[in-house]
Amino acid sequence: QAYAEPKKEFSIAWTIYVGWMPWPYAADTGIVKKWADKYGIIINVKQINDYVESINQYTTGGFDGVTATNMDGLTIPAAGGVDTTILIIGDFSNGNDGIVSKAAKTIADLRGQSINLVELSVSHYLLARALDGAGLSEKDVTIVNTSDADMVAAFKSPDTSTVVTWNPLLAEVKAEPGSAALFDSTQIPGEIIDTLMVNTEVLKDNPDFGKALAGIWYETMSVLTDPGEKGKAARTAMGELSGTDLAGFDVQLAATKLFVTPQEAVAFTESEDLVKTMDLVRTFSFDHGLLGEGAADKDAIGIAFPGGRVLGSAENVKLRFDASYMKIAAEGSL
Amino acid sequence: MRRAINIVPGSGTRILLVLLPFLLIAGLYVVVSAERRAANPGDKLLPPITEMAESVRRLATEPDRRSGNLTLWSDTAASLQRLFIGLGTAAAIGLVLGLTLGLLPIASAGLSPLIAVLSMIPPMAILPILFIAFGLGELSKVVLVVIGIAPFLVRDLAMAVAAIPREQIIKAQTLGASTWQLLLRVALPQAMPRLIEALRLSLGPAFLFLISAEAIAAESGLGYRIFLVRRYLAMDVILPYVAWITLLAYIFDWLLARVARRSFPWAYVQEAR
Amino acid sequence: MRRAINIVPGSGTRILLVLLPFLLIAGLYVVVSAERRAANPGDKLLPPITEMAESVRRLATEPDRRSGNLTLWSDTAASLQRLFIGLGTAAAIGLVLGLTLGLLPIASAGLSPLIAVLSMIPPMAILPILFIAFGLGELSKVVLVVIGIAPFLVRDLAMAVAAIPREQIIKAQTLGASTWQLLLRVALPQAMPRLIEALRLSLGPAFLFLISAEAIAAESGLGYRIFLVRRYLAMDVILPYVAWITLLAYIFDWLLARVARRSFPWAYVQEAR
Amino acid sequence: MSIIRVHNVWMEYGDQIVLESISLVIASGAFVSIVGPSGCGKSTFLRMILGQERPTRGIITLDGVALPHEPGPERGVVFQRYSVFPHLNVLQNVLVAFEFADSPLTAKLFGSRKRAAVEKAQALIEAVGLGEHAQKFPSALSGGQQQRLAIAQALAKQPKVLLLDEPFGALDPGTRAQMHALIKPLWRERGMTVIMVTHDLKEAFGLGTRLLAFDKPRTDPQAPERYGARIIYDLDLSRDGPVPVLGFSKPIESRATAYETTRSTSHA
Amino acid sequence: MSIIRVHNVWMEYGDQIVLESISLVIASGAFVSIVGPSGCGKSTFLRMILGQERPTRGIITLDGVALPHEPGPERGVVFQRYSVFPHLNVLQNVLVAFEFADSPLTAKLFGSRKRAAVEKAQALIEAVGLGEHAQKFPSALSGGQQQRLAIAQALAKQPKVLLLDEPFGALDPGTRAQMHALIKPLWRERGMTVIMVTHDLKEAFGLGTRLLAFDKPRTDPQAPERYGARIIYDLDLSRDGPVPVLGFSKPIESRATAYETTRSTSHA
Ligand SMILES: Nc1ncnc2c1ncn2[C@@H]1O[C@H](COP(=O)(O)OP(=O)(O)OP(=O)(O)O)[C@@H](O)[C@H]1O
Ligand SMILES: Nc1ncnc2c1ncn2[C@@H]1O[C@H](COP(=O)(O)OP(=O)(O)OP(=O)(O)O)[C@@H](O)[C@H]1O
Ligand SMILES: [Mg+2]
Ligand SMILES: [Mg+2]
Repeated sequence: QAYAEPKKEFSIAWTIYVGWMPWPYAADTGIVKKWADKYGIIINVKQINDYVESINQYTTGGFDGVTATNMDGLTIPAAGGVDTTILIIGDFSNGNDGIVSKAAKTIADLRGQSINLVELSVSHYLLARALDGAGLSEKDVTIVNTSDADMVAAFKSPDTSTVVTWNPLLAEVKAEPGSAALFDSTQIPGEIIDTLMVNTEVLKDNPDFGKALAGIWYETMSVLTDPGEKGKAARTAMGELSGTDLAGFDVQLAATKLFVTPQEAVAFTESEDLVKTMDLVRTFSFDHGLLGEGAADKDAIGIAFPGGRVLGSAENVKLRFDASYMKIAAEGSL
Repeated sequence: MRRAINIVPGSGTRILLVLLPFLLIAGLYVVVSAERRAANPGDKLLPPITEMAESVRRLATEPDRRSGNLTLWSDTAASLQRLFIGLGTAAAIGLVLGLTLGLLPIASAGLSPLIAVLSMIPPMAILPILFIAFGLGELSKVVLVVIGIAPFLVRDLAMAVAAIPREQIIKAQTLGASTWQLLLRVALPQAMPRLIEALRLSLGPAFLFLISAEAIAAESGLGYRIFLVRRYLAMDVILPYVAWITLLAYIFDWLLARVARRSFPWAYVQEAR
Repeated sequence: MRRAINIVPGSGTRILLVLLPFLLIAGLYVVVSAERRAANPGDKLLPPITEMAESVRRLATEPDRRSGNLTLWSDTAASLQRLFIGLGTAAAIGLVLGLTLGLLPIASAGLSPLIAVLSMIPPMAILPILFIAFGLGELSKVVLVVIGIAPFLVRDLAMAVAAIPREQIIKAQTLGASTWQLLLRVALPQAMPRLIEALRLSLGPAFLFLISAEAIAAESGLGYRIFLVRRYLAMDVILPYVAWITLLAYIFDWLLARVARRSFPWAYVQEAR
Repeated sequence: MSIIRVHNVWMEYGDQIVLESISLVIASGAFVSIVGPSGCGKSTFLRMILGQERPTRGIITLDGVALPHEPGPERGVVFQRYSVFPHLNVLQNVLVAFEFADSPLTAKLFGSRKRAAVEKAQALIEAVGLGEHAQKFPSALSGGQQQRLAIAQALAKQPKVLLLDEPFGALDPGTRAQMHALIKPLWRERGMTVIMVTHDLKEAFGLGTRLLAFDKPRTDPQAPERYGARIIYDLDLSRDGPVPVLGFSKPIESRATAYETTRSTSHA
Repeated sequence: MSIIRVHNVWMEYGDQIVLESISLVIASGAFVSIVGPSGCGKSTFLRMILGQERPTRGIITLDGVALPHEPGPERGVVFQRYSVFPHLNVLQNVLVAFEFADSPLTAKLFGSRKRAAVEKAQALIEAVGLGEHAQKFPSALSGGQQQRLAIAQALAKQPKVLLLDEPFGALDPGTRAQMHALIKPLWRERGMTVIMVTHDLKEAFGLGTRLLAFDKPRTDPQAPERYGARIIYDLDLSRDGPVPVLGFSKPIESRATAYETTRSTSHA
């Protein structure tokens, strides 16, 4: 395919989630503009309320980048034929996703229960992993697809006994009297990964776009994790942006394993564990028909890792973990 | 040269004219879809018609791996059941309240402003309260449909009943009718054709509320499927489902129109000059 | 003992009757809210009225730290701007197409079935396509409002225009009117009061579509705020916002009714016997 | 027996006095024609007798008992329009009158009671000449046929008093003549008291045994609402030759002056 | 000049023959009354002359030129109802006729052209006696006043032919007499050809210079749609005493037999 004219203006979409709040904060405080100016480009950071819609918009070309989890990156853009590069691995969920029940005390108690969750999302994956660990399968429970926006209200309803969800909804649900947390993502560390992914072609044609994004991210990280007033102010702002306050935000942050420095993120990206995780994820995705009807088996879509490793079809690589931009950041040569 | 207003197409031309815009849209779709495919062979937004046909075939004839049902039909059955219960309940509420408000000045004085206010509340915004009150099961979906369309039905029927000529109401009283008899034999039958017309107008909104309800919490249904597969942008499922919903709504509309004309022929005669 | 139908409340009783159901509902709310609080002091679902008042005060008078705006007012301004542009565009489309379809048999033959079919498509189900086609900016929100209500306006106005007595159309032609003049001086003015009535009926759906659009992509607006705080079940914000939306819709409804009666007095006179 | 007594009745709508100081005795079995300019209160007068409206002052009695303030089966009515039920066919329109009486809960009759009622209804329908149209809906009837049906309906309850508000106003002259030929024998046979409002003087004189003319005897151009209408003529038409009155053949608008000169002859 | 020639015109709706083989010459300046039973095709005949409908066979010419198949300003019309624009006041209702002609794009006049048009409109309104009501909307007018307005409107374009379809059918007898007194001099002054459909024989004879009666000369009870109406009488009323015709004074329904006996005297 012919190389396109280098672009000047880019846009990325974000949705409200603790691991992605640095993006709007960076846009508000001028960090985005600072780095964009440095590379002579313009970057628009746009909020979308509906998470799935933001990824759909990215997939159909409405955005050059989007904040999404590893699993959704595989099942929506990659399965939709849009070659996507995971540019920044920001964090993984370390308690931000969980299963909460009013009736069951252990995962084994869930047999025969109906469970409310956003079907085909990371919650679904989390449940599958939890059931797996307890020797149950999805057939043993009834899954009721429930919109994330209504999850908290749904849990208040007397007919709802168990939900699988993420923060901040998770915290709200856990606060309900009589509810118990059965399982959370601390038990599958590193499997639910929050990333910024961009269109591979756009990145190839415009490496400056990637560099600017990496620059923005790690500068914002340093502000966010600042132990003093500066960090507190940043976290307050992010909390308010997501509809809560400093305390609420800090709770969510505590359940998030942030890769504060590029070095940590690079190490995670290059580790063998990531390949294992992605194999679990693609197996789950294939089993649930998420790789599309055209996919004959779970190898249909190739996933590339740093160092040329490919999981699945090497001819059809659509999802790429790329540590190079984070590496440049680690080297301080942005 | 005749005025445009005086040009009446013949029946052949008419059929052509009806088909033309549909064919144009279909043609446009095929072209744009092909273009997008050329740019990205994996494009999901506007799948070619063959692909949609294949998806429909699969959904309509192959049992689902998890439940063993034929997806399209079980979704349709689930949705239609909710829709009909919702429409039926709303129609019953519309009739009872519409007749009461239209007929009794005292009821109208007390309740009309309340219903006017209620009809303005966007139901989607108070979902949490509905969940607590009606749970998250089938009931809440039906309730959302009812809440969505009943205020309109009530107001429309109350207006229709209030528009029954005063002369008839007086006449019935001189024939000895009690309020109840008047309601039963004079107001109710005259409200029926209007109820069907109002239901026809409500079909679109009813489907809308149903789909929204199914998007919020469900295990099956047309809206459920659409929002589920939206997670991986499976437009090859969404578009046929939308077409199917549209077709269903169109068929019900047509059926209701026929039922009304069959059952209430007196309501469809031009007033004699 | 008089028949219930003959009991007409006096004006004092009438005011009482109007207030009664509202007071009952308010009373019920206070009681249930207090009960829930007693059972669970952290209950968020039905906050006491004092708490809601405090939230409203905060949203209406304290500037937001990020934007410096007063949240309630900037949300209202953003939503109303979208609503008005949407209603205006839909009204314009409704007028243009309604007049054309109602007046020209040839246009009606070609487009009426298409519009009937389009009006049955649930807009929420094709949101992804709408967002792709119209972007995620202000445009797409306005477009959802337009798509949601324009088909109804078009059909309603086309029906109203087609119902203009044939005699008037003939008469205008014998006075030398061209099709365009007929449209401008005969059909358009007679369609206007109906347009306003149809807009009144569309206010509820328009708010509904606006809120849905704002829930998916927006950075301010009444629907956005409700969506944003819904994940924390902040009913102390949601309920006042819902009440505010209802009040706004009610005010617009009332204003439109007044405008119609002021501007088109001829349309509101009983036909002389 | 059905003597109607009207004692010093006034009717006001807010500030506007519509009728003032109407007093009158209507004998049992009379056929009273009421004429008067448009808007003078003829229909209002009829509505008061019907019980649809309550006089602001004064009292109306039927056979010595104050009239109930709502319509009832002892007073039948036929309006100019909208007087029959469009959703019932001719037979059902009459049948419903019996059903209201005999079936309080469902207002429907079944079995032998239905057969009896249908028979009575059929007889009435034959009497007004609609025998062959019993299965038609009102929309399939001509204006004249609809009014016949309304009359059959009203007769079903055997009312003591039959009130007619311009019953033939919407009919063409030929049909109108037929209706006159229909109503007169029916009235005679049943011995009802009939009160008929009409704009057609020929009709008023031709059918009535008594003629009442309503009009405002006095008007203040600055405050037209301050004076209501009264009965300005009260003629006994049952005598062989009623005295013809000046001005009646002129168009209605120019009549006021004629009234003015004869005002003192007012009601008895 | 405005001679209308109707050459062997047929009108069929699907299978139903409504009018058959109508041929006729209407002299310039004639006042033609048309009578006939309901549904016989009188309005259809008028609609054909108006250009609203096209005969299925035959041709109609005005001054030798085939009529255009759509209404136009040379043929004015007044219907029984709905003939004026409810959203325009009396003055605007007439003014709009001038505006259509002089302002193709906006159909609105301004400044001196408007003043000139208003003057002409006012004159017409005065002529039909609505001078003091110029600012009222039609809903505030009585039925008779509305029909006057419709006539003023129709006259604005100075049509060669004025078509009236039961123009006074909805009016009470008094108002109807006033309208007769209005229309006759207007017709004489302007020298128009007037064709008026009416159900009122007195009106037909009183106003017309020529009377046409339409009816089906023949009916097959098994297939009533196979025979259309023709002109069964064509009387010249301008002669001093038109021969009175058998049966005309009977009610319309019972007329058929009378027609039957005189069918052979059909149109000239
Ligand atoms: N409900 C009402 N409220 C106020 N005014 C009323 C009401 N009903 C009637 N009127 C007024 O009372 C007067 C008499 O009305 P009514 O209908 O009795 O006249 P009418 O003699 O029957 O006239 P018409 O011959 O036109 O039928 C009119 O001026 C009318 O405006
Ligand atoms: N558009 C139409 N399609 C089919 N039949 C029609 C149409 N217009 C009129 N007819 C039929 O043609 C016949 C003549 O109708 P028309 O209106 O001319 O009668 P008319 O003599 O004016 O009657 P009336 O005195 O009731 O006005 C009627 O039988 C009518 O049913
Ligand atoms: Mg009256
Ligand atoms: Mg006719």
